[in-house]
Formats: sequence, structure tokens, C-alpha cells
Amino acid sequence: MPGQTLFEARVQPQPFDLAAEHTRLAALGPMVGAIVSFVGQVRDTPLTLEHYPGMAERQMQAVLDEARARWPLLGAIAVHRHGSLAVGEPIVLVLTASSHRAAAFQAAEFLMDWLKTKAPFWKQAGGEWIAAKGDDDTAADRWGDR
Amino acid sequence: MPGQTLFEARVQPQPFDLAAEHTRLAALGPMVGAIVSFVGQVRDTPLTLEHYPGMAERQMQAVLDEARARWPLLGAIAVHRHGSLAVGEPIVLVLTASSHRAAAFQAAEFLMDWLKTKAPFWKQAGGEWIAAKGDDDTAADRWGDR
Amino acid sequence: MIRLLYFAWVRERIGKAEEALALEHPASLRQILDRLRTVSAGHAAALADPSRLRAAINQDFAGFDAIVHPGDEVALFPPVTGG
Amino acid sequence: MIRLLYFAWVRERIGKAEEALALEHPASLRQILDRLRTVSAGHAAALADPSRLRAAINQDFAGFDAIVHPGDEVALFPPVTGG
Repeated sequence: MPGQTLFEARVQPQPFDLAAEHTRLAALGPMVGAIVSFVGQVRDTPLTLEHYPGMAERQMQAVLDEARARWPLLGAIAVHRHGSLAVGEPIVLVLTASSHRAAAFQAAEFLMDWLKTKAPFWKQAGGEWIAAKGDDDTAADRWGDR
Repeated sequence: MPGQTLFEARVQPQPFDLAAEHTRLAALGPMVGAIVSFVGQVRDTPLTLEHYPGMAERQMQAVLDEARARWPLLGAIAVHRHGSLAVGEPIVLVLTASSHRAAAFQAAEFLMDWLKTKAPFWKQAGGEWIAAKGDDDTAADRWGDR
Repeated sequence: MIRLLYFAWVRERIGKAEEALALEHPASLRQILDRLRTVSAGHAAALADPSRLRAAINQDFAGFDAIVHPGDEVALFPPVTGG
Repeated sequence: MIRLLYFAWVRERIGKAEEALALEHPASLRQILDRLRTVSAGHAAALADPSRLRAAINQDFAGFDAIVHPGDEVALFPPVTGG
């Protein structure tokens, strides 16, 4: 239906369907001119992702709300997987829809930067917990606080 | 097969398949950590897109080569449609794959900015030719020349 | 009473994912940590260095000066590494 | 001889998508435009204001000072609006 908006955060063990999520945003109406997606996938070595159920969804939704307050978005979807993931498997999906490409690009990059620093997930590889990267804080900080 | 790269530009009247193109980049190997996609779709009013066959593919490929020289990309795909397109139909697809999300995001945004100013396509709506926007030149100019 | 949740290596060192702690009056997170370190050698090891820890109260990030109230859900974990 | 291609409103005003033009010696794009404006009223109208036109020689963008050689493919069109 035209004129709707759609902002949704999910945590799930199973893979997500990029095309299906994209179609949901593409169908939001005649104002949609630009849809950006980001898919993160497991690189180099298998991972196990632990998360904080409840807080994860809550913080992901808060990050979506923040993006919505900063950019003229018509929709945004964030899906984060948990559990054991092989190399090449998708971990995280972010999609943004806007009338204009700059807003869609910036909001998608913002969502990824903030999810990396604000969503309670922890990666384990080869029995070791992966340390947080200062790079991620730097990337998140460039958006400033509000 | 792992370790491959894939850089491809196409012009076509028919719709593209986001999921299929995404899968081609996702399959490039264990180095792929981030895949960004951009889909532009017709907003507000139906469009007819004219293009310069030959030059369109050539300039799109040149823009891909430029992105590849600037960022550590493992792959990039650009597909641009021509012909008559209804509201809500996809016009242009850009996909980038890299080990790192910043490179994938920046390269995708660069590709869209440069395609808008360097690919020989012309949009007509309601019998009128749409004028080029200074905004697009400004967006393209921020990447500088090399 | 408060509910405590542990994640990642904090959970592993403490040896459990959650537990309850008696709390009748509001106290700072720092005071809660001080108490928890006395519970077991695992607690002491996991919570030794607050600079390596992050915390949430009722599913929102909180600093160690934040006040915990009876009935709160308190989580302790390393800096997040999702995305 | 060169091959000329027109696109969008340039094509519409000239009334054709392509044509050939006799050229025995290299000439600037500006000189080619000057000659084309004398071909018909449509050519004159389409090519009146070079600031509204863009050009390509052999499928690469070119300024109006660029030199056209016999055998080249020359295209004239408005600023592009794809993407």
C-alpha cells in the first residue's frame, strides 16, 4: 500500500532472504526511489555468535529509530543472525529505502556502524572471543551524538 | 571458485535480479566480508530511458575500473535498464563486494554518483526530457579526479 | 533481588549465564561488582578489570556509576563485536 | 566521412538519430557544429547553444575543442540524466 513506512529489527538463527526483504521496501509506494542493502558475511574462519536476547532487538530498534530521526527514510530493516556460521554465510543484513540515494546510502552506513558498537552480539572464532576493534568505535563516532 | 574477481557492466531493457547478482558476488570466495547493493527505482511518474548503445556499456565499465582502482574491491556489478519503465520499476542496480564494509559502501556510492554523470542515458517523463541536475555534478565532483 | 546476566567470556569465567543477587536498597553498578568479586574465584577473575567490561541495566547500556534498583536486570559482558 | 549520432532532444530537433557528414581533414568539434548548423533549421535549433550540449568522439566524452578525424563516430546530446 502506498504511503506506508516500515522499520523492523530482527534477531534469528536462520539465514535471511535479501530479495524478500528488498521487495517489502520496494513496495512501500511511489516515493521510494533508492534502496540500499548491506550484507555482512563470514570471512576467513567460521564464527559462533552469542547475543543478549531482548536487549539485542531493543538496541537494534533504537538504532533504526535514530536513523529515522536523522534521514528522510521511508523504511529500514535490520536482521542479525546468531549461532554457528560457516565461512561465506551471511551474518547481518541492513536495508534502507528513501526517495533519494544519499539518504539511503548514509543511513545504511550509519546503521552498520552503530549496530557494530551498540547491538549486544559477541563473536567467537576457533574457541577465542574476538576483541572489539577501535576502528568500529571510530566509525561509529563520526556520526556524532544527538 | 575462491579468489576470483568479477567486474561487469550491462545495459538491458528487462528487469534485473538483485538476488542472483548478489549471489554471484557472495560466491567470490572467503575474502568477501561485505556486499553493498543500490537499486534505483522509478519514483512519482513513468519514465522512458534512451541510451547510447556501445558508449553506455563502455563508460559504465570505465566507471567500474575507476572504482576498482580506488578501493580494494573483489567485485562490482552495474546494470542499467533502458526503455519504458512504470512507477516502482527498478532502473539501475549497483553491487560492490569487498573484505571491508567501508570500501564496499564508498565504492557503491561512488559508482552511482559517477554513473549519473558519465553514463550516456537520458530520461523522458510525460513527453519532456528531464534536465540534468547540478546536484548530481556536485555529488560526482566530491570524489575528485585521478 | 536483582537478576544478573553474563555473556561471552564473562559468562565462561563465571561459569554460569545468570544468577540472582540479593539487593534491598539501590546501589551503584560499581558496588554490585565489588560484591560479585567476592562470590567465587571465577567471579573475581571475570570482573577484575572494569575497563574490559560493559554493562546494561534493564537492557540499556549503563556506566559503572549508574544506580541499580531492586528488581532490575543487570548484564555484564565484554565490548560488543556484532555486525 | 564521419558518422554523427544524436540523442534525446538533440535527436528530436534534428529529426534523425544519425547521419553521415563529409570530412576529409581533421577539424575541431566546434567547426563540425558550425557546419551542421547550416544543414537545416532543425540542426540550427538543436545545436544553437553549445553550453546545453555534450559530445563524444568514438564513445568517449570530448570537449568542443577536440579534434575529429575522418572515420570518427561523433555523438551530440544533452547532459546525461541516467542512474
